[in-house]
Amino acid sequence: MARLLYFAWLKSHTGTAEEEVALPQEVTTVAELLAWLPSRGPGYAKALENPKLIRVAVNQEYARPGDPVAAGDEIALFPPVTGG
Amino acid sequence: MARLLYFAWLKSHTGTAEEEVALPQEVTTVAELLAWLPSRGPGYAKALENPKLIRVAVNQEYARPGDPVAAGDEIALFPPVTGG
Amino acid sequence: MTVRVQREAFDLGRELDALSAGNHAIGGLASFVGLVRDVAPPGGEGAALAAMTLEHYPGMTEKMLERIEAEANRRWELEASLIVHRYGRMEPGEPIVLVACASAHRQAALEACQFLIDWLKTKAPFWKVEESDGGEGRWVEARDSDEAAAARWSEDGPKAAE
Amino acid sequence: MTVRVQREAFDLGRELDALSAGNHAIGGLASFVGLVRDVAPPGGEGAALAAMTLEHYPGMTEKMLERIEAEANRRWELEASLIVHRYGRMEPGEPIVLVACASAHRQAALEACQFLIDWLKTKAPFWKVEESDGGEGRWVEARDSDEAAAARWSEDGPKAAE
Repeated sequence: MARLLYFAWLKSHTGTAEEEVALPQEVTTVAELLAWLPSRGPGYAKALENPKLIRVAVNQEYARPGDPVAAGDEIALFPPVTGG
Repeated sequence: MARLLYFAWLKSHTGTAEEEVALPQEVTTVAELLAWLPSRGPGYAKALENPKLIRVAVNQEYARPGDPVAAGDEIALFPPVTGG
Repeated sequence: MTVRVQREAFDLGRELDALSAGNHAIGGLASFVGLVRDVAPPGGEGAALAAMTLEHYPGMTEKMLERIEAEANRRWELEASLIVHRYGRMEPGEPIVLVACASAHRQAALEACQFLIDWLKTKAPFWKVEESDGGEGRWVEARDSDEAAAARWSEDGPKAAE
Repeated sequence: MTVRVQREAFDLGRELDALSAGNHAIGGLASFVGLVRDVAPPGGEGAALAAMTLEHYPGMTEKMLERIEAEANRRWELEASLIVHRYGRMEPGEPIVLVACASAHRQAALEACQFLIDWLKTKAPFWKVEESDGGEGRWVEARDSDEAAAARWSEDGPKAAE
């Protein structure tokens, strides 16, 4: 199981802030995760419809498309940050 | 008469912070003032021995060598500023 | 070096006084405070802002702020540095964030302060949602100008932020 | 826009709070405080500094500071600005000068603040004399780096200061 976190408007679309998910075998990278998630339902498809607006952190570190994801990871999805 | 003011270490050399001086007829510019002042005594000569270190303000405005000076002016001589 | 992420407002004068207190090697103390404006930024069509709420990613926020601050201390010789960032609901006029840097020399303090706020704007996981008068919440979009400001500090030249 | 030249110390927090109070158009408040260091600058051979005294040119000081501040307000869109500069005797740890700028946007506030302190260092008629422990007073010499910092802001390129 991996722990998925959604922030800001992504959360409104997925309908959840946090969930435990069993990653399918074909999902081993950030890019593969982003390609798979929309298949989980229309809310996920909506949240991820513009991949340019999605940032990913794996275990609280910014991650690139090729970075690995695996069971046990904390994986956060969010839009570009707007703090400060 | 012109009012001459001396600041910082210039004052230590001239021995005065402020004086009223009758400008001789040949002194009509800042440069001419700086050329004439050393003739007023060894303290003045010492204060002005390195012209590169002297800044001049006429009536509280920074002045250049060619700027005019005249009776009634407040003329300040000081080293480069070191505030802040 | 101190980083704090908190819901409560902070006392600017007390924070700055504490930062420099007792360290007589400090010649310059630069600070920046970000405040909630009552005007929504471009896209909000100038509607008056009633309040905003900052969401953040607990855990990662602190980690990123600590890393940004450590980087500032690596690049400049600082005697002290501080980042305080709030989350939660805030009204116009309230302080959101404080960055402060103290150094023997003014240039280091000023540059490090600018660096911190520029990086924080693009790296720290905070998201703003704005409430307009009578309207509902609107998530603020990231600005290209913030990316550009942060890219200035990239040691291998401007590049896209992660 | 406010300029004050005074002998007394100032309360940093109170000054900054007053600058932004009630103006909800302010999104950023940048400030710089110069403090007395206990180490004499180059030339003083690192002797511990007991105190320093700032002499100034009453009348011209205020005039120059007001002009510098007006120039900052001409170059950047500021909601508020403040310069407080002390004169007289000060001991290590005491604040000498405060510059602060508030604007809708952080970049304007930060740049204007940097501009003010850079210009003030080369244009405002103040002179420092330092007392070392046991030694007598020594007039501080102007630094080329201050001239260079101010020249950055010259609108027709770097040039010698007047």
